[in-house]
Amino acid sequence: MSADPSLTSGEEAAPESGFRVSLANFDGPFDLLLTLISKRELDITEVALSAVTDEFIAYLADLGPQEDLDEASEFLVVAATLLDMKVAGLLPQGELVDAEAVALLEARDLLFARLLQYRAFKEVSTWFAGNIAREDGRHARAVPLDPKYRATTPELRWTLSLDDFAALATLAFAPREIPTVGLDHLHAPQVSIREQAAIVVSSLRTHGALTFRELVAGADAKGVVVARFISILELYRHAAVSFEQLEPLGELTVRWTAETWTDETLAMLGADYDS
Amino acid sequence: MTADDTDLRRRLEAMLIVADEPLSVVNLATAVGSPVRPVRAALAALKADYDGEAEGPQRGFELREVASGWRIYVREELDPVVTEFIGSQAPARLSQAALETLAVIAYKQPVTRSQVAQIRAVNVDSVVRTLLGRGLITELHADPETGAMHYGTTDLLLEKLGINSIDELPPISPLLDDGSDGFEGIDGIS
Amino acid sequence: MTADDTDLRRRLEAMLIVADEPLSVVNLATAVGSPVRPVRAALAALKADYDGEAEGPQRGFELREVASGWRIYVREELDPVVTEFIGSQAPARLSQAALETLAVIAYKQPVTRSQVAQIRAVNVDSVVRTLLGRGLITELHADPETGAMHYGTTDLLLEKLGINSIDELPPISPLLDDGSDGFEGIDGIS
Repeated sequence: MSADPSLTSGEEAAPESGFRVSLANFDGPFDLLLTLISKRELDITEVALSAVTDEFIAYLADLGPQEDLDEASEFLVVAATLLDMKVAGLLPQGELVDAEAVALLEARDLLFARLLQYRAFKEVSTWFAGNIAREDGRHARAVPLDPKYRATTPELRWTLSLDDFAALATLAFAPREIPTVGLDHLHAPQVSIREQAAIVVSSLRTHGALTFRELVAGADAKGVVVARFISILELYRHAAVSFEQLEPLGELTVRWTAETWTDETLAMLGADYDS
Repeated sequence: MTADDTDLRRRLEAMLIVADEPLSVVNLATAVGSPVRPVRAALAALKADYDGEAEGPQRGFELREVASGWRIYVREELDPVVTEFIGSQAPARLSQAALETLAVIAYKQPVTRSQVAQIRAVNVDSVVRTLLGRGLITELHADPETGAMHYGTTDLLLEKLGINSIDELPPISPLLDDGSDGFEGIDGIS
Repeated sequence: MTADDTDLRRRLEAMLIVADEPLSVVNLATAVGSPVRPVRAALAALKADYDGEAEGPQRGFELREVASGWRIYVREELDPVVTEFIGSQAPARLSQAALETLAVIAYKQPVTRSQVAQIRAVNVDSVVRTLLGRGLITELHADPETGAMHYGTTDLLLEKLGINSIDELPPISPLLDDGSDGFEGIDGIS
């Protein structure tokens, strides 16, 4: 736990020259949306939202992988809704009464409602800040109790042994962390699709054909199985393998069918997945 | 003013002069051994007295009712005299994020962290911890089903805001109620 | 009484109401920006005023000149009101919250209130006051930078625990180190 961000500064970073995006300036997607909207001096309306959607999406594109997963996903949810709304605005009207359109309308209303709610709290927070600042300047009488009154308090009944006290200390020091769902398990060790492809290629060139089951037999982690599966799909895209499956959900046989195969092809494989 | 009145006021003054936090009318009544109603009247009379509305001069201090309790403060216009002398340092300010989270909790209490996070659209864990540490909010009760803790504001917050009850918060947009509808289903997410 | 007199008295009252120790006439004169002689006269007038010798009623507090200066005290004859109330407020046992806070201070001393609050994840102001009032902890020194007070335990606690030195406290689990990490940066909060 490093310096608590909620205490470091009360100043709101105000972008001055031009619009600069950096996550530190915004406390969540609604904050960014409101900033974009106010920058354009627009009220929260559908027009305003479609006008700021591009900027919002552009900002999102700049979000690095180092950002908080949950924060980034909130931004994504809002961005997706905005994009949906923009697309709906571009499409010819008239055939709006399908399930998708209804869902879109609901999402839009939800977004509006949440934005308005967020704005209401943001506005009232200035009242909080003003009152707190004013009261901080006030001086209440708060003087320590005269020792002569203290002397008359009832004698303290102390029942703790030394060990009780130590046990109490252990309890008191136990981290009172607010329980959170850990995300560590989502970050499995990185598996390279290219490496997995190399294994698949070498196995298939040796045996000609193997079932998928055989191809992943040695994999000890789910991630490896997934990566090996993706690498096979990639090989299929390069027409290096063909599939045989006699019945749905039945055994899948992968056959090496590449006519030209070079290590350069392998080096390019899975580039789509590189981040 | 009867002799009893004078005596009651004197006893209240004695209590107020040793108090280092707001004292509720009930506490004061217990301390001075008098029913609540005359105590309330006597406090109002003392306040008027200090404000110079009775026969005496206006005092350099005033009696204020904050956070459901009574406490003696330096009269507001004289705060600069005191500040200059004791050179009181400005306390660490709350960040914008902390203020907004505080506002959400104040208006929506009792409220869980995930409900606050929904409204703020960000993770509020560390901000909630800061507010707890500063005594501005407190844990109320765990949800019997999900185990999620519900939070509410404290008397210290009322004191910091200089108000007497949470009802004195300014009204906020009526849209708020509409806005909260339909979020119930997604409360327990995080 | 001139308007200047009234103003001077109000300024003095403002200073006296927040002072937690007797203030010398010179100090008071500096604070209110007035020569010593009228300050002395105003203090005498306030004293007479509170004693009911001016136009107003006798107050529940009095202005007393002690060796080192002037301070507002509870009027002596009303001491029983305060004593009785304090006695009824202080339970013979310490609460669980008070005991845990005491344990944190015992193992982490010297430690500031905000550090304790961070470890306990609650506001500990009133508990620290209780422990101070019970003489189990004491103020050690103010942080030169932030002005935050550092607290430590007293001989009374050693006596209650039956040990001679704080070094005799049983070692507790390595949680201690983890718990203390990272609090350095947020000392000056409260």
